[in-house]
Amino acid sequence: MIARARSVRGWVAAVMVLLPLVVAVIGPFLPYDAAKGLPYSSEGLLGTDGLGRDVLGLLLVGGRTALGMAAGAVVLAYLMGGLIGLTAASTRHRWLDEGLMRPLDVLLPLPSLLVISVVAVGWSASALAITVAVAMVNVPTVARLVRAAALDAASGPVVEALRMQRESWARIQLGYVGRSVLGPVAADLGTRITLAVFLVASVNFLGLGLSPTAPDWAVSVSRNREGLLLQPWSVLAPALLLVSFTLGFNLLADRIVHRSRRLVESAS
Amino acid sequence: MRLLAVPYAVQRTLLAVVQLAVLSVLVFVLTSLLPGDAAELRFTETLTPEQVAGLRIELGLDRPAPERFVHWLGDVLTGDLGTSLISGGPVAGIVRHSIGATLVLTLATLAVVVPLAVALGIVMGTRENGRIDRAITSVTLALSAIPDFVIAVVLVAVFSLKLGWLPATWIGGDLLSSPALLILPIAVLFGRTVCLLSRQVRAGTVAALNAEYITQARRLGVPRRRLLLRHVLPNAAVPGVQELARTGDTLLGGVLVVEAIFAIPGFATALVDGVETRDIPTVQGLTLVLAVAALLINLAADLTCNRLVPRTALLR
Amino acid sequence: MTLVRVTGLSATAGSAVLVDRVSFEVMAGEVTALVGASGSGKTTSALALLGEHGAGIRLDGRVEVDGEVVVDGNGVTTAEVRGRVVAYMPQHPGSALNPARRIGTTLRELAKLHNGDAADAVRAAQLPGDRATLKRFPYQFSGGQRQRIALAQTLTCRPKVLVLDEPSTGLDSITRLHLVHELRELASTGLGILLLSHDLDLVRALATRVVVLDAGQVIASGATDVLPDREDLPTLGTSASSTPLLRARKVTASLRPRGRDVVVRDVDLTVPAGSCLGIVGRSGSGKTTLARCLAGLHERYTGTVLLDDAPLPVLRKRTGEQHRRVQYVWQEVRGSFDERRPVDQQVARTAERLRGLAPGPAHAEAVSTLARLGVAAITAARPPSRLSGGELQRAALARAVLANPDVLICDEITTALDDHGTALVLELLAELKSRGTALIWIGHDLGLVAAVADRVLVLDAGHVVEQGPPATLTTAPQHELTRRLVAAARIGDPESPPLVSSAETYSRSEPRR
Amino acid sequence: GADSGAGGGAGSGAAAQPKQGGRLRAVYAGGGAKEVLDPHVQSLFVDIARHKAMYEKLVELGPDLKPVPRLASKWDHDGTATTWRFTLRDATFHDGGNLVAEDVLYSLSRIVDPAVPERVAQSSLATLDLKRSKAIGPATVELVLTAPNAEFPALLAGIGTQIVRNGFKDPSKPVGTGAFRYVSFEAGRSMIASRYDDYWDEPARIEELHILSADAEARANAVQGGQAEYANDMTATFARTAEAGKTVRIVAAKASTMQAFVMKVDQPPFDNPDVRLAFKLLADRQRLVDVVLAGRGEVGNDLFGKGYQYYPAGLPQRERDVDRAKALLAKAGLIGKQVEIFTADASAGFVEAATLFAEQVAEAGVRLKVSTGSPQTYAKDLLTKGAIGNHRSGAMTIPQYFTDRLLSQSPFNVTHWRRPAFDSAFAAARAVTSEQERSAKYGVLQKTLRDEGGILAWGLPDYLVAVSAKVQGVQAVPPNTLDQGRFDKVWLA
Ligand SMILES: Nc1ncnc2c1ncn2[C@@H]1O[C@H](COP(=O)(O)OP(=O)(O)OP(=O)(O)O)[C@@H](O)[C@H]1O
Ligand SMILES: Nc1ncnc2c1ncn2[C@@H]1O[C@H](COP(=O)(O)OP(=O)(O)OP(=O)(O)O)[C@@H](O)[C@H]1O
Ligand SMILES: [Mg+2]
Ligand SMILES: [Mg+2]
Ligand code: NI
Repeated sequence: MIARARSVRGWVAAVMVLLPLVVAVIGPFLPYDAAKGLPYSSEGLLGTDGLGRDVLGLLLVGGRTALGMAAGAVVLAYLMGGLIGLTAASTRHRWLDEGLMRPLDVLLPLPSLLVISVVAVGWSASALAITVAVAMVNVPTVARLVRAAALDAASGPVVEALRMQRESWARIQLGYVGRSVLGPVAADLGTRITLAVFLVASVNFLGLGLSPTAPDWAVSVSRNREGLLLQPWSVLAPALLLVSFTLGFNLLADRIVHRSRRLVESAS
Repeated sequence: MRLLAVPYAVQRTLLAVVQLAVLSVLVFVLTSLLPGDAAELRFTETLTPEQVAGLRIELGLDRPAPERFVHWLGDVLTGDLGTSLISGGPVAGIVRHSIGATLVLTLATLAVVVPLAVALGIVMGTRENGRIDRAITSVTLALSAIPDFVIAVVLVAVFSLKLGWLPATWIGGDLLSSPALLILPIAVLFGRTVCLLSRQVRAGTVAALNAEYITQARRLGVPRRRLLLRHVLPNAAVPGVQELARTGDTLLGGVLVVEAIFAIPGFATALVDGVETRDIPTVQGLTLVLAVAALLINLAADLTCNRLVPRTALLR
Repeated sequence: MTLVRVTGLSATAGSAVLVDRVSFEVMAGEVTALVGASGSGKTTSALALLGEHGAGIRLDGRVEVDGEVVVDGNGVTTAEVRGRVVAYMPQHPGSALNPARRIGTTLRELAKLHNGDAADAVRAAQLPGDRATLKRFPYQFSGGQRQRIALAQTLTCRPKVLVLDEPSTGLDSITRLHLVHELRELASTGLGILLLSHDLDLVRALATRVVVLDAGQVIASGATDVLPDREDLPTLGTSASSTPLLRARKVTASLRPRGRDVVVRDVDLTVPAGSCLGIVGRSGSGKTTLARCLAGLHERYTGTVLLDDAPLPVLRKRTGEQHRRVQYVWQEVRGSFDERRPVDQQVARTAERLRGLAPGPAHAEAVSTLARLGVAAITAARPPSRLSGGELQRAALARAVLANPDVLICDEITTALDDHGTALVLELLAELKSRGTALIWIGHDLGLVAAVADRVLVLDAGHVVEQGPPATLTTAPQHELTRRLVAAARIGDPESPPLVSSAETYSRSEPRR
Repeated sequence: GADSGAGGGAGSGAAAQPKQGGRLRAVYAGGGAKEVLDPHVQSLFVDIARHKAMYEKLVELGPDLKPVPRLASKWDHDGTATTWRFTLRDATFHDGGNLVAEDVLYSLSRIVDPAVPERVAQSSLATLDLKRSKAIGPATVELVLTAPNAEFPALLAGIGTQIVRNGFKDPSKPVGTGAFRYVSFEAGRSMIASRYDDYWDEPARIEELHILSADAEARANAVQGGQAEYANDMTATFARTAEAGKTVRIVAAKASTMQAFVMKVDQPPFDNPDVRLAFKLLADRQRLVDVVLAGRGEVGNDLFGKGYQYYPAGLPQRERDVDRAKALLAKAGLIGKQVEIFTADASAGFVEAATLFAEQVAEAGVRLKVSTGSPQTYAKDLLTKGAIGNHRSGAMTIPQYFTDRLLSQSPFNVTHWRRPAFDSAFAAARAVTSEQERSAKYGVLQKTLRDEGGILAWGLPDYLVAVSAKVQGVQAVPPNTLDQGRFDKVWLA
């Protein structure tokens, strides 16, 4: 019973993530002929938005930036933060560790909002700039997380034992340290991607981000919210896709963390 | 090891000072990179280019950036946050005016969230992987996964505009006479914070409950209630407190959206306004205050954790 | 007076029977010992006295404690006896102390709950009972003191029965001696003590009744004479040449950079090929640190280490051959295995990496070596978390042995083994030694060290205070510490050595910082 | 345009008798720290509303942007429009003092003080010769210009021309002659004022006036949620939503502002008049109005000021003609080329209009690439960046619009329309004292502009104000006119 409930929940979570993801990825290639009408009319399946554009047509092309910017930012943050964190953790030179981590400590209290609004205002409507800014804001936290996780593993006797066996550096780092970091990273990923989606969306919502006519989901929610009562789908449809993605992702991450914990527990 | 405590405090203070210094430079550079300056932005249909040029001299924007920065720094060191380029009033005044609403909002949110998150976390932790645990986890996760602006838009549409139960904005309202103003903003900020916090408390509770010392206390006949409140809670609270300190920044992001939607004249709004109007002294002043607050919060969190479980001091 | 009466106690987990119709009694004022190999059901039986059992375990039979029925045919009936009647001290008391609470707070809390007296308990546990001490947190105590605090906690409950689970593992002989005296004292006040241990010397020294468990069944019970006889351990034999293989000159090791916190000072040692050097000393005296310097794992040291008269650098600068020639077996074995890979694969990697064997033959050799040490192939194919401490300890040895090392450093590698396991280990080492491998054997069991080593080095606070052949050291110890170690080791003997002054109870053989 | 939406005004209030008392909260787009209490430094609507409640000008503008008397009960000039005499009304300041000629002279000198650049009316009153101006009596003041200007009264109705008390120094203690007296002010948040019982015109009906600042969404929520009774400058979407309910009424001033694309006449490809005309022909104005203005407005005819004094009403409406446009573009060799339109989210509908227009231009085979700039610097950037961009103008007199935007020296000449002949023709027209003759001359200039100029005025948005159902007496008039945002005439039913 419980096992079935669990797996049903797993499927629901997977579908919740996949639906927006699929829409975002293949939506732009679908030969959907978007109808044109008056603002907030009920023409078409989901009606039209404030510019008389077909809501369904917008959904199909608006996921790329909405999810792409967040995902890109997280990937970038992990590439940079992960590299810094791993290097700092695995180095034997204290100065390198300090030199890498201390500047990040300095950056931590910098309000992410300030950085992002400055970037958004300065490089108006550039998806790339906002992605990079969101990534930068996350780098210090990711670096600290990865360093802490890797430090536990890298300074433990397992690595010494592996060195005693003369395992190669790559095998130790990737095969053992990297894998040990994976657990905390997986746990962090769910929260981080949600935060990134929120951050990107908030920037767009506040009108600091993408062009107000961009089909982006968050922009749609923001721009059409005053038409919520006239054509609810123009707001709810993109909002639901966003929520579906973040919620599904969180449920999935939660499951993965749980499962790996159960594995460890049942093994012990 | 214990002897290290004093140098550690000194080290920390020094780090904080360096952090603040680097931050101010950074903020100054960042804001200087923005297109246009405070005078240029006033160029609308009512001011001519000559008037703008006059304004720029008046505001001191014709002087080189480093000179302006040094002047600002000098003022700050004497306890003066400078003068707003836009209103001409002291930045300290802007800080004072905008901090109240945000503070009230944040504290009120925390006052609701913290006890609830602790309670939920303990309930979940004591029933790890049980039906109640899964249910609460799912609900809080769901709440946290809905972007705050979506929650805000929907809540306002339903509770203010449709049902008319709650005020939709802070405009024309006054917190003292209508505390109901706080309900919707808190409801928006509530979801994510409660999820993050309760998760940490839950993890802490699970860890503590599985710890040998709790088993041992139980074996020695400590009753369940006492066990939870006196033995488990202090240990379980540690990750929560650290999370709380980290939440500050995320909360601020949420507060901005909330401030924008409910027209709350708060800190985040002032900050974004400052950026938009290129009011560098104001942005600098606000950031400085934020950074000091962030540092203090982190310090407080560390001290609290140290108070809760002294061992953590050794781990650093 | 009979305090505990256990009749036909069974514990089952699914279809597995962990404890099978066990019966025994605990009398007031006496020490009853539950002995048996690891996994024989000691802890499971003892926890039943508290009405406690592990997840998925079902209890059956009857347990009566001080007139109350704790377990009957329906399983656990009451948990009321916990603390008040029966107090249990777990195997590793250090982790049983709440890091968030001052020790005095917990002691007072327990005193209030059970009408006990904290001050009495503290005195009985031979701790200083002043306010300053009671205000300290657990991390502010040494390992030995923490053990006493845990004891004080259990005593504060004023129990009628005290259950002690493996109280002597990891203690050096002097500390162990103090424990014996404390427990005798407690029993004399009328307390019933149930002692779980595989340390037969300790049992001999304390117990009046003995119950021997094997695979969950009682195979013998009665006075101490039912205990199995001391197995004579195989000696390693002497095949030492006189040419020094490994030499250390003026090794001084510190914990922090730039020579701060020195823990090993000016140690000189020489190990000829085919010989065995024993290192003894109290807990925290620097044995492991010295060994790690030799293994190249500890890099903060000065002085020279020579292998075949050639300088032996720290591990990361060693050549492949040097890697192979010097191997180290960890004291903390569980931490030295990767949790995610099967143990046999991890063992086999040594042969692959250091001797260039193909994975197939390497694995075969790993399996056969483990089998020699008494670890079955199916056991070794599991991840480390599913092996018992003793099995893992032997796997760690196999991992090092697979390198065919010329120098093998063994850091307390038999602490989790019963006599049979120890014998298997020694057999393997004897063979290595006969092939010319030099051994460094670190241990606190003086008898064992004397049996295996050709030469013994006594370490105190990082200094070598005495060295010589084991026979000389045990019969005519020169240094005060050696004398005490030797004396304290004989607790199993009918007439125990006199107790040293209680002030020394707290003196730790740690280097002063 | 859409339906009439209860045009407001006393008429629509049916037989309802004006009631006394109550508090009215009016919400305007806020300016944060930029908001000022100094009537001569104002530039935001919220500032204007605030100052209008407390201060008054000599002259105001009527619904057709024609000057109407206010503190000056009448005026005339020497026949050349160089020396003007204004007769002052019998009004009292909030501190009890009577309005006299010295107050007027002091106010004007304060406005044109060159030491304070941000006094906004400085440039429009630049031709005022204060040295030669004087008080003729306590209630008559003579103002002398350096050049004749028949539009001078309208200039005195411009932004930032309020009359303050002689010797007025501290703007934080406002003393005016308006219907409300100052109580308190917090920049970016609120101003509170109370009824001035000795107001020379009929005293206000409401007791207390709150002028609050908030962005569009908060304004909408506030007026719908009952936290404000009056919300200024609302969106068409809001109007649509609100009209579905009963709590909020929309007061719409028809076609009272202008939305346009502006082409720089000195930059390729718009230096070619054919291209300018082609673009004008390509705009599907009705669709732009329907979508961008959500139908709340009228189509534009490439001219500013429809319905205002001097607007040449006889000109035919420009219609879409893609074929002709194509021919013109082909002649100019622009087919298949790309032109960049520079826009920003600086004003409602800018980016939307640019995006939509790009689609319409594409039909003729020209790619209009939308590039978005920073909203805050858009006003300035538009002067230098891009060959075509967005432009919006609020209500002002047509000559004022010319002065600001279409002369060689105009500070805000976004189309780079610089023709000396045009300048001098305008100067000459302005000096003509006969209104009819002047109007004819302005008409000629405007026709030139419509055919050759760079302004593609596609839409004339309605100016929308939302009031809660109980508010009566709100007039549907263009912004910057006397009856707009005038709270001494409204009452709460
Ligand atoms: N929760 C459990 N579920 C299933 N089997 C268990 C559980 N706990 C213990 N066992 C098994 O029960 C047997 C007895 O365990 P117990 O802990 O009583 O042994 P022990 O005699 O105390 O051994 P040691 O000397 O290692 O402490 C072991 O084989 C162990 O693997
Ligand atoms: N990582 C460390 N941090 C702090 N102190 C340490 C560390 N490692 C060792 N020590 C200290 O150094 C001293 C020597 O430790 P070492 O492990 O060499 O002792 P040992 O003789 O092996 O003791 P045992 O018999 O308990 O294994 C001890 O006082 C110990 O507390
Ligand atoms: Mg056991
Ligand atoms: Mg050791
Ligand atoms: Ni200064």
